[in-house]
Amino acid sequence: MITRVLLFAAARDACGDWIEVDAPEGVTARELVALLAEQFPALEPLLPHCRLAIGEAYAADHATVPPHSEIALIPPVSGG
Amino acid sequence: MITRVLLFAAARDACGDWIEVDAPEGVTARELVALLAEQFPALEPLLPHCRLAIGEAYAADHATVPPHSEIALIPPVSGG
Amino acid sequence: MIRVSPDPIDLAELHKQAADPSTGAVVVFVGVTRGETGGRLTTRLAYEAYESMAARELESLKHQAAQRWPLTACRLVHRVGDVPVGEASVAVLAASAHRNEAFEAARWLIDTLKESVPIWKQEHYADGSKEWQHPAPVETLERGSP
Amino acid sequence: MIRVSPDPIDLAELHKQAADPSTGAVVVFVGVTRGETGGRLTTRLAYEAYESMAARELESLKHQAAQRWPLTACRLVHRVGDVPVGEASVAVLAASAHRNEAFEAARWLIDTLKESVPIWKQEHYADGSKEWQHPAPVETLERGSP
Repeated sequence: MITRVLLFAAARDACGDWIEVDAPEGVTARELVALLAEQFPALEPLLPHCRLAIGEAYAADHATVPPHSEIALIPPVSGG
Repeated sequence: MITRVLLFAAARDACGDWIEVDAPEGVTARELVALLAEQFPALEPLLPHCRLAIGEAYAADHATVPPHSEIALIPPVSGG
Repeated sequence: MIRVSPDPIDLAELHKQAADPSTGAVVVFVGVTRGETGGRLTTRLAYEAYESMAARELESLKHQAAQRWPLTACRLVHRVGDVPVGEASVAVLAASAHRNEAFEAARWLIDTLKESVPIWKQEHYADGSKEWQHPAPVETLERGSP
Repeated sequence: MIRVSPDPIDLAELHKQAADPSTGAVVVFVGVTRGETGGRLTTRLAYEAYESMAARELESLKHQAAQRWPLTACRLVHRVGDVPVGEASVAVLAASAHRNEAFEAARWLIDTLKESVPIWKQEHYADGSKEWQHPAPVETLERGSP
């Protein structure tokens, strides 16, 4: 399945507002991040520190990425 | 010497805005409070918890009360 | 800013930044008259101050705080006279480059203010009674006074 | 009140009391853009938020704080977009009957907000350079990005 991933901050500077990644059905959050590293080398240095959000909430590493949810890559936050 | 002592809060309710106490020259802050207890029995229950201020600053127990300073009896404070 | 005054506390004015670009964190504490204390309904607090000494003590707190923490601003305001339920009786502001110092200083300022500044509150209860708050056992005097 | 907005933060509005007579203590934390960080001159911070998720996370913080402390009010506001030196980027308000709970909750709220809410700051330095702040070592990416 083609999954759109929203990007922010340094990730957005590197690859734009969003990217589309090709991932198998039933992929987990951790696996999706690994696929991002393969398909978008510009993101690679940032990815070890990123979390994935599914449906506007932080996802556990082993959570399954559902087909029609909003997915976002969350770099280390620095609000405040 | 006759020393005027400013009163506040419950002490003021008991004896008015100020009192005059007859005290020997060279009296210490602690001795002055003891004289207040003798000369103004209405203050007595409050006095063990009071501090004396000389010239708008807390006085040590053994500080000498000078003749022309502003003296005040400071009951336990409850600002805030 | 150090102030002991019967005027309502203007929190917008309190927050107005000194033009110090090294401020990164501001902590403000505001004490407010509660409508209920220990199960009794309060209608207002009446604050009395030994005003000249209270201002000196507040200046001293500000000076001590500036020695303990690298503050970029420190403001202390206490209202006197009647303070109705829901209104502010005291406000403390501590600003610093970083939040840890601002939090520590604000906490120390209000804790120490409550211990050392010659200001007293009298609770006025809904049942018409009133009582000076002296944080030591002075019930005997309270009962004996008008 | 939960807000993520490009508008300047109105601290007078933030302080406006809920008509809750059980409030005795209010603690406000305000984060302000510093003109200098680690020896480098900053002209402004630019904040970017994943706004919908940020609002949900702020709601979650408010909910968690209300379970940990008996709060009578809890308000969280974060500004996004450009925040010039001396202006507020974030404000947290915690109110309770007593000051200990208000201080603890305010401190926990800002500490946790900084760890969990998807908002990012980009420092804009006086020398014209800019840098996303990601509190993990991402210098490699920073150098590689435009």
